[in-house]
Amino acid sequence: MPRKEIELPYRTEYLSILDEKGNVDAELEPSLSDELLLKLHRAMLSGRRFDERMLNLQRQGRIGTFPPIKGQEASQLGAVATLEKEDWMTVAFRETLAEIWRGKPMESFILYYGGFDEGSLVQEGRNDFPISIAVGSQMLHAVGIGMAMKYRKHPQVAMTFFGDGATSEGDFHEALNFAGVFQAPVIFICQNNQWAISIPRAKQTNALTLAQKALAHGMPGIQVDGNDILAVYTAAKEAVDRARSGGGPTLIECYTYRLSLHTTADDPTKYRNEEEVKKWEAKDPISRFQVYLSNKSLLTDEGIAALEEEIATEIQTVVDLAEKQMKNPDPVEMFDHIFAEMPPSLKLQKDEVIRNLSLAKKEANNG
Amino acid sequence: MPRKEIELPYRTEYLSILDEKGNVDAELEPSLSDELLLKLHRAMLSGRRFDERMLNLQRQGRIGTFPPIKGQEASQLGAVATLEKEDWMTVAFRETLAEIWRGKPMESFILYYGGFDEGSLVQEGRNDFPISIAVGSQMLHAVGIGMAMKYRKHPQVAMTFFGDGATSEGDFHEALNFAGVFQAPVIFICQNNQWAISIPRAKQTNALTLAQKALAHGMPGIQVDGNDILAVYTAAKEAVDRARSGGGPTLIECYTYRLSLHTTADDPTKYRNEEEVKKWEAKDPISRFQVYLSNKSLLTDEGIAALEEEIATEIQTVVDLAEKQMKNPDPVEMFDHIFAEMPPSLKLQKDEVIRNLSLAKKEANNG
Amino acid sequence: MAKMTMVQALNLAMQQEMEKDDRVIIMGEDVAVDGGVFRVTDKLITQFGEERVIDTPLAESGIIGTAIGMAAYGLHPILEIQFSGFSYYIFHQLEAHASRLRHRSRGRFHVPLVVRAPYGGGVRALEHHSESREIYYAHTPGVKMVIPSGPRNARALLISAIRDPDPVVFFEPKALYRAFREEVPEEEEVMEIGVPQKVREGSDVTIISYGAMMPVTLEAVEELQESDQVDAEVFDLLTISPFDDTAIAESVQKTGRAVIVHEAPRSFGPAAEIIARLIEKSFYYLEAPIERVTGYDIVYPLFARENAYMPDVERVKQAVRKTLAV
Amino acid sequence: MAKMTMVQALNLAMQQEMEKDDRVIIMGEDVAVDGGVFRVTDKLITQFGEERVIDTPLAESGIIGTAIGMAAYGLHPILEIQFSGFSYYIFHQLEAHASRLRHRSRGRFHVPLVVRAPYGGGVRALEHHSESREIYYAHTPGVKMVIPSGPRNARALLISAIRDPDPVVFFEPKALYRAFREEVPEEEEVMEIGVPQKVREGSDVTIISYGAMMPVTLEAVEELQESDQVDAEVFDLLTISPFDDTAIAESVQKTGRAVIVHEAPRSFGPAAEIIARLIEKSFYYLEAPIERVTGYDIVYPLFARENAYMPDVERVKQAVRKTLAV
Ligand SMILES: Cc1ncc(C[n+]2csc(CCOP(=O)(O)OP(=O)(O)O)c2C)c(N)n1
Ligand SMILES: Cc1ncc(C[n+]2csc(CCOP(=O)(O)OP(=O)(O)O)c2C)c(N)n1
Ligand SMILES: [Mg+2]
Ligand SMILES: [Mg+2]
Repeated sequence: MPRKEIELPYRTEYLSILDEKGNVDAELEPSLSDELLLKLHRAMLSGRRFDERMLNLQRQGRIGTFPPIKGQEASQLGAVATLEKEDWMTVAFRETLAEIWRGKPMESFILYYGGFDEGSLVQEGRNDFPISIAVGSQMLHAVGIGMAMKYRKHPQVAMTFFGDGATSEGDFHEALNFAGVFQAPVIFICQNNQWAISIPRAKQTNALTLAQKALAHGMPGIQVDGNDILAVYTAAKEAVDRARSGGGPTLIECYTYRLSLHTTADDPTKYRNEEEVKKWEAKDPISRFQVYLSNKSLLTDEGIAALEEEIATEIQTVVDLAEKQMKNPDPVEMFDHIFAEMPPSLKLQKDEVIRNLSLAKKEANNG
Repeated sequence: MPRKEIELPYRTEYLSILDEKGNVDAELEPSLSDELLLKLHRAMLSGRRFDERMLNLQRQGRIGTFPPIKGQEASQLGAVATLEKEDWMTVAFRETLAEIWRGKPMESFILYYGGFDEGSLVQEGRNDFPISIAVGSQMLHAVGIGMAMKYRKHPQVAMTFFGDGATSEGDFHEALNFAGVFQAPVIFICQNNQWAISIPRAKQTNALTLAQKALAHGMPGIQVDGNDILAVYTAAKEAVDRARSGGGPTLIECYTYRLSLHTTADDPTKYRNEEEVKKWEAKDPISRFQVYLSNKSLLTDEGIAALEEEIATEIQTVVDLAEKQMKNPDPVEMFDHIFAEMPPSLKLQKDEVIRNLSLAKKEANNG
Repeated sequence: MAKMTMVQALNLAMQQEMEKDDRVIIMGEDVAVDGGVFRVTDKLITQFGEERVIDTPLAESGIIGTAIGMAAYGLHPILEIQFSGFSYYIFHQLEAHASRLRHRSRGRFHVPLVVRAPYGGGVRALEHHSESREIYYAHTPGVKMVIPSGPRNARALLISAIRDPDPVVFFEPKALYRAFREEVPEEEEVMEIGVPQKVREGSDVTIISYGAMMPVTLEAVEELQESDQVDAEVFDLLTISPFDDTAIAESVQKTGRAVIVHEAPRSFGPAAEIIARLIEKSFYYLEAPIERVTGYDIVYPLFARENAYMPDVERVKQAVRKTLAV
Repeated sequence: MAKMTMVQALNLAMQQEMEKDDRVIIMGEDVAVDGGVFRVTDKLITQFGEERVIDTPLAESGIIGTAIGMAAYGLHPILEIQFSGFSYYIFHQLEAHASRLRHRSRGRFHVPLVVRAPYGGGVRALEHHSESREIYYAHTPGVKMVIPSGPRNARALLISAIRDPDPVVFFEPKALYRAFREEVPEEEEVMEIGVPQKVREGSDVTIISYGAMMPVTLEAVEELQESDQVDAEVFDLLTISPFDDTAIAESVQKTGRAVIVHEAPRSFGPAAEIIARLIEKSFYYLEAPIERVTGYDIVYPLFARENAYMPDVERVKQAVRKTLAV
């Protein structure tokens, strides 16, 4: 008949390997091939430049609202880099770089944010859900995918991305709880970029960390320096390996920062001060990774310059490609992909649109 | 750049004071007045007998579906006994005894489960929501009430009851999270009776305890022996005092057992074995409390017998009272209480019913 | 052929489909060990194991959210929501994902899931256990909304729903679960989703109904034939949305009069859409206003008053007489 | 009197009510410091502090659930759901509690809350940011569903909604947020919920619309007057549910023809109920089928195609001509 503390089987950990100056903790440093390191670097840089270009396109009115990822490159890439092609992924809407790494064509982002549904086509062979704008809703899908993998005895895992804000939605907890109960092979990657539009992390929850929310559902939780790609990779790899070998789900909180706007419709000066942003700019995930690679003699200033040029050309090609496809969409296609077979009542509505269009054309010709 | 465990500000505790044999941990024993102890005992006994009578009424077809509380008397009563009249409460549907303690007339349960909406009238002066059948939905209301109390600077608290199953609903977490963020004076009382219809606690979540779910939301969580009214009271009192003095919310898991059916529509032999029930019958909250009171010389066998008789008479009066009111309900009243003022479209529908009724009457008279 | 209740027929549909197709799984609260609170999934766990008949935590959004993932992965989950009154917990997932994933992925993924839920009143149930709110699903693009009315069509429609490549919400009128038995053929039988069935030929008036209102409607029709010599044509909607109104339109063009019967609240209810369609296609044939016999725009009362809420034979007869009186 | 946008007018309504009544509070995502993503609650935190203008965690069910508690306790919360496309997250709480607590407590508690949400299309927005699904709320007993169409009525209706003792879902057509300015009197002005407004007298046809379709409708009407000498009578529904159909019925009894215009998907949409009511009361006066000009039963397309989805002046004119052609 005591009063005593209950010993819980899981704890909440913190991990950092590469600090903001580029110093590495040799004991914790993962052994990644030079090839992978350089590939990651290229992807990060390209992701940053593409993001800048998208912002530009939006400002010029060539696409609509768009959510920049600046600052979160390591946080996304470190995680997806641990996946196999056959693994599955469900994302929120700020995982542009994660999606590109997984094979989503860059031009499709321009199409999508340019208002063309075509931009969210999921190509055959890519096992990733399209973006999910309803905050917190996509994690459950990954859990279901993980349960299906287990049922099929497939050796795959599902990874799911979401923000700090999303951890307040009930669906986040239902997802973790199902994953715990069914020991689904799922890796939950929280992109804690400190803000949910104007709501700072401290107002989102009274919990000290987001990682500790794993404790509510009987699974390990770890907070990592999200601007440290080595730490993100290490934690994700551990979680992916555990999930793949039947060890169940993990929650990883990537502690990072949204250096840019929530979306292009947002004005952060309304709610946060420039100093905080400055502080975080000093923790940039790319520059510290470049120091690390230079120290390893894998990268030179000239190398970076050449890469920048290559990337610029590539992005220009992508923009041209996309804009070519963004002319004169056929409105009638909006009736496609609602059902496998179009029901008669919908067919009537489609015919109405076709009739209207040809009427409009006739009038335009007459007028 | 380390890998280290994160120190969390809250821990998960366990508390038990009065064991199943009636032995008390003198160090932890709360000092309750004899009067209160006897009042609690009477309420528990009366709650048990009323429950049995309700089951009976249902079996005789005199009321409809009803959820028995047998086994959870201490778990409910220990908690509400710490409230002041002015405090507020929101419950699920298995808190019959908690509601009675708070002043809900016994006959109203018969009316309600007998199909009369009148039975869910909340009398003036009783600050409790009517029962909430949608699992997990009522905790948020208590949080809102707590937030309003804080806004009004009223020195009240809100207590909310829910089951083990309810902790899987997203709304449970949203409630805890809001309570944590706004430091609302709310006491979350989980009635972990080990079953959610046919789903055992172990299949509900992979967490070791339900109390630890508090950690996800930055608040203290404690698991108590729910069949030990002294432990429930002690934990609840601590939480109520903390909340009232601005210390924020607490989650209390009362570890108890549903000795009877989920509802009268349920057949537990489909999913649980009798041995488990037997084991828990030995832990009955009432018998151990009676031992405790006898040891304190507050109760004798004759005293109990007299009390039983008193209670039987009381319950019979209540049943008679209710059944008198359960004759010939006026159907037209179903249009009441939809809006403060009845809109014209609804008025038309009401008139339709009145017309139909008088037609039916006419036909009955003719026929 | 065996005489079966609707509960048994639904059970048979799932059992046969699961035998045939290992993509089909069942998930929900109390569906496995307990066999469902209405026993619709009774004993399926014995045959198919807990890998395919899954008791979930008590979290409806969790159930549909994971089912969406499973469905996209290639399974055909059948979810049970314990009562339709709790189906609102799945609504955001249904609307944002189940109904849109095909569209959003441009056909790469689709979501072949069935949401089964007991619905409707008349069984002396608790609050939230008697509502009819099929409109929420019927008005949602990308979702099919089906309601059977008897053991045989329940079985056939459920098989079609399970095989349907798109999400189907399948409401089971709990008042009919055990109300009567019907011959249900042993061999598989399907029924096209989206097509109302003419269940009685007639020439004086067209009556359209579905679910637990079908027996009420048919009883009223028989009585009217007897007492008033009214020869009614009766349709069972079966699919609330999307439904093909061709046959109904033809019927009303023949009879010139129509009555619609449903339990759902009247305003913005299913009858309104049927009326709108009839006006579209059959306006010039109509000889009287179309009548609605429906539930009311109120909170469903507890059972002491539910008979006054529910459309009954008398109200149907009254409406038919009214439309014929002009 | 000042010329205001709808955003300013809504802001003014809240500001004035909050000044007058300390029960009124605002809560939602980004409503306080940020002033709302559309700035509808801009600067209210400066005047009223964070106790009354509350930035919440990102959890819609949490927002309405706590607001229900507050409302029962005696406050008058105004919740902002950032976009109506995410209002499904509140649906189970709205249906099970906000709409029922008065009934369930037999009048002891009531829930005077307002759910504000930007809704509707035409603003080149992301997915889920353009839908019109007012039907879900309109079909729910115990809930009022209001949609203004201009700065002045938005301000007056919002004040009425805040004072209403029952839950009001208040959808704000975001296409009209800054589309035009209107004189809005400084002094308080209310408007009765539930009563459609006649906004144009006419004799040839009755057109019923609301929200962002009002300007489209009125433009079509002016053009038709000009080109076809059609004299249309126009109603602004303003309250979708419960609405009083008296004036509309009278109008159609005069004109004999009706057209209904809305953005929502057609099937089981608001127009269906209006048609059903017109058939009920005005059938014998109708000279032609009632026409519906609506959105389609599809997932709202991304903005490259939204013009083809949205009813426009051309489609309204066509429908009017069609109904007049017979
Ligand atoms: C269910 C839902 N509610 C509200 C919104 C509007 N909204 C879009 S993004 C966002 C903030 C998301 O914050 P977080 O999860 O931290 O992700 P981040 O934007 O920082 O990447 C909000 C409130 C939404 N899309 N979905
Ligand atoms: C949202 C919702 N889902 C499902 C149900 C059906 N149902 C009623 S009680 C219950 C189990 C509740 O379990 P628990 O929370 O442990 O409470 P207990 O019944 O044990 O008191 C279920 C699934 C419901 N009422 N509400
Ligand atoms: Mg964020
Ligand atoms: Mg329980």
